[in-house]
Amino acid sequence: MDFLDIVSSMLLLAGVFFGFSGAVGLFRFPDFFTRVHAASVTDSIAAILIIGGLLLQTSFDLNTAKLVFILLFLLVTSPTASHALAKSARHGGLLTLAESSSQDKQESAK
Amino acid sequence: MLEQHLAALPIILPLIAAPIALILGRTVLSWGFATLVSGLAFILSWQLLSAALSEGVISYAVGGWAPPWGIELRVDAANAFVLLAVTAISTLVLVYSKESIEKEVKVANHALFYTAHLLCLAGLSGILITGDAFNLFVFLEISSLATYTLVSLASDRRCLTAAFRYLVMGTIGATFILIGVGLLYMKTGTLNMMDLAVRIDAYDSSRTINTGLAFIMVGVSIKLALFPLHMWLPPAYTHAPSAVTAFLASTATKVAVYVMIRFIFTVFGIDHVFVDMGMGLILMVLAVVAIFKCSYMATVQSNVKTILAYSSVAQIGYMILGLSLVSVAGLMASMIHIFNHALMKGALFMAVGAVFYRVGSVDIKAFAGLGRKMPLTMAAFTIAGLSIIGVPLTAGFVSKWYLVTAALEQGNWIVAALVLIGSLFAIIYIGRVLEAAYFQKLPESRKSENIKEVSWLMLVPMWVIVIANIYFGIDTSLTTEAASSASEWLFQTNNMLENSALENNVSEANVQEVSS
Amino acid sequence: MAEFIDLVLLAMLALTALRIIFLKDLFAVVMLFGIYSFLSALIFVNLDAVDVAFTEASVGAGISTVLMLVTLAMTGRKEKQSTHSTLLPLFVVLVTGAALIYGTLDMPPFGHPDNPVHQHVAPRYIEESPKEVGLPNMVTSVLASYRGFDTLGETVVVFSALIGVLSLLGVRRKKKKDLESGLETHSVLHVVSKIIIPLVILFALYVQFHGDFGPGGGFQAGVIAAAAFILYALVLGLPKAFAVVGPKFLQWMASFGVLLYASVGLYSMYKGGHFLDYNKLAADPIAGQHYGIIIIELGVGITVFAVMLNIFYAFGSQAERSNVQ
Amino acid sequence: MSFIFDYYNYWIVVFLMMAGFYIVISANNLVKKIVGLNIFQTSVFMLYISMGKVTGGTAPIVVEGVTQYSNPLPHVLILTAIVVGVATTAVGLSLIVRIKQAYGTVEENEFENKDDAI
Repeated sequence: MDFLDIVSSMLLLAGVFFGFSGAVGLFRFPDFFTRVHAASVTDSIAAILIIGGLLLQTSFDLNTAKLVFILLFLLVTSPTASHALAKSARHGGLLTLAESSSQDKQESAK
Repeated sequence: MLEQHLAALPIILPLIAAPIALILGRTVLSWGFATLVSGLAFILSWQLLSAALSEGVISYAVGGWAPPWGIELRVDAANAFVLLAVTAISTLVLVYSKESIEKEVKVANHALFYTAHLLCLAGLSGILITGDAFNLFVFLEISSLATYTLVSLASDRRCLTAAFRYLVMGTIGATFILIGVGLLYMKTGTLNMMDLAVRIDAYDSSRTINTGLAFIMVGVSIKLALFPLHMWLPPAYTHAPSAVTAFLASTATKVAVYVMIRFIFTVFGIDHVFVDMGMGLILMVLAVVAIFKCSYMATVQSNVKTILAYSSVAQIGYMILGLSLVSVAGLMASMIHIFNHALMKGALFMAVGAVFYRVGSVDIKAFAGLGRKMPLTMAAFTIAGLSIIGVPLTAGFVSKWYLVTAALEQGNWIVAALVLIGSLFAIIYIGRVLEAAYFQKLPESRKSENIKEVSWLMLVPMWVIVIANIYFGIDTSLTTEAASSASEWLFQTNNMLENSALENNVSEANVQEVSS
Repeated sequence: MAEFIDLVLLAMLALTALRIIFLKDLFAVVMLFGIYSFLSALIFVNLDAVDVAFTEASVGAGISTVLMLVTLAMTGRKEKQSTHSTLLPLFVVLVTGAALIYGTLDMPPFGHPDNPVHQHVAPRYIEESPKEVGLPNMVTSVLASYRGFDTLGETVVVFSALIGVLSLLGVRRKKKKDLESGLETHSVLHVVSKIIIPLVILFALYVQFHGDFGPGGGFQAGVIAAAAFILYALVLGLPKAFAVVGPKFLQWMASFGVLLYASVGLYSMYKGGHFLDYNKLAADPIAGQHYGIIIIELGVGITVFAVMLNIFYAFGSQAERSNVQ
Repeated sequence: MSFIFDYYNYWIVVFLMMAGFYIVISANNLVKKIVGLNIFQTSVFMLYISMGKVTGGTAPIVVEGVTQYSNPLPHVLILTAIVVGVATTAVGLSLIVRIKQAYGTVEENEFENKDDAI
């Protein structure tokens, strides 16, 4: 096994780990905003790691360029999508966990 | 040059005309253009029929690629005959639709209506002419999408749910056909119908082929509204604009019947379908039930369009009945009835549309006293109605005559008797409308309304079809010649295929002997 | 390995389908359908159908899902409890399924090179098409040349869909100008979409003209280009998008694409060949095939782009109107 | 065992088709019906693509040194069918929008009650 192969498979494994932990977070976190947070942050790092791992498998040809483009595209779009999601949730009146619990307290104090 | 491309032109012409009609945009322009194109298609299909009658089969390789690699268009007496009926009705309905549509469809949608009509015509011609099983699916979808659009153009909200139900059923049917074609392709490796036919015989009793046959049959049965898969038809025909109903009732289901005939006779072979799979009995029972159940349903409706829609399902039963007799005479009766029924239903729905144009309702009560007020329209309705019943000297009599003769030829007295009893129901449901029109008085409340005869633009196409009903009831030479050569041709191909399949088997056996 | 991936993906598909049956939240149903489409696109890649995967991902998971979401915005996201009996549908489905399983028992085994499918018509496409048509991508050769008539039909199907949607929904400009449309307060979205949209259009052009050599072609390119404009309309609002390409212009474009395709056929008839016989377009048959395929793919791309965008306009303006009320 | 490996692909595809078909005919909500129709059709596409696969083959794009290609014909057919599918979906959905406007509901049993029979 080549040195590059070992590095690349480690990157891939790390990427899979982050992707998987993001998915777990998506299921286990308590409210919308923490879930978006888990999914978006881990998504970006997973994309970098996985595409980085794949880049090492190419032989610097057209495929390398395509992968770099995909990476750039993902780095721009996926945080934007999370931002848009969170913002429209906010716009729709959804409260974070802290806000809603403090609101509950105020209501119970009354 | 024209002669060389005769087989392709009836499809290409309306296909190209549809986007142009959309660009024209204005009501009158797109109407005139669509009518002109449809008329040209009619002339072409007339020439095509005479060419097919004299030359036999006309094969046209699209793109210059020989079948089975390219798509083949294949014209014979049978599909040229149905095509003639489709283009003729389409042209007459287009002439008729100008005023009818002005009343029933929003002005903004007129150009879209004519575009959709042309697309539907192109789709139906494509289904008839193509010789490629998958290409048939594509044209089926063109015509179906155009049909859903046409049905949903009416102003009553119920047309929307009718169109939606039609869309769901139609798509299920098309998907079933897709599955069936896929299974056949999987076993044979080809999509060309003639090639399929030759190769299917090598796999005669394969379970995959039989399943494919079953799926295609069910899919086509949905499209042709064979009982009990007809549930989409009555609401769609009732709530569509009148001109659309007149067009669809006399063409769309007939084309689907032809597709069934084509698959049975030229792809699978009679022995396979009727002897090995026993489809004959299933079809015959379904046809008889359709005739009685739906004729009965027709007698208890109050909406005249619904009455005629149920009558259509019953009449489709007659066509399938002729088919299921498995004889040249039975098939010929089916072919004649496809043609004649197009004439009857076209005239009836046009007359009903004319009543709607003046009275604004097609309830049976609205017909009261119309015999005096709209004499020409009601006379047209009467003659076409007599034709449905099967009174001598009308086209309907000819088809019933051939059907009964075909049944008697096989000594099948029961079927012959059932056909005649079925006609009694037609007397009841047509009679109810006629009774209202001629023997009831116009209600006092409507005396003040100005109900009068419709204009010649609606009357002329209506009466052309009515006269055709009488003409083909007296002079049967054209219909019988075309239908008999069509059905003989279908049986011939079937036999030819079986022979060639035998030869193939023999030659394959020889090869195996040599190799072993 | 390929079989293993296949098995896992199919299992995921089965789970998705089962979940869709029982879910009552339509929003989730539609998102799951998008996932279903993506998963099937992955399966298509795994089964070597790259062109199909591309189309499924852009059409099934992209356009269809977007249209369903817009519809949900107007019709509500909860499915009500059905009063229908589920026994009859279950019976019908079981019978149909049993018939299909019965049919599979005589099927040729999966992936076997000796299957009839690989023996009869296809070998000519695989062996001869690079010479006869001169393109490395056999799918494009078969699609555009051998079965060019199917593709014309398919373009017309797309066109008919436009006719249907226009007659049902229509595209009318709004009268109220002050209505807040688009996502005007989202400055991040504005900046990002300004960067992304030109790139997406560039990519669409690449897919359009690279379809002869790799996966791609008119359909995928048309859908991707439409997606770029849909993004624009979503971020900046329909009126601004109408100012770029208006609905009336798109109608003409859709018609023009179909006519462009058909005119290639007519020209080859004029040149003495059959309809869509590209060999006759130039002195050298291979060059003729090239010209023919480039032009008809362009026609397909134009029609698909115009139709998809116009359908989105129709749904979008309908949604805005229902919001106003 | 090889019997199962030869056919498991087809069997799962049949299951998926029937799941879609079941949604179409049992769903009461029209949007869900359309989703079901799409699942039904997508699964049929998988049936076609499965039969085009050759084990050990590659995508049907000419590459130096490759001799075994998968069958391009099913791919072409399914490209066509996908586009047909989205066309039907678009028309179906716009019908749903109009039904909602006309009846105020998209549940089949609710608008059926709002009109007389037929």
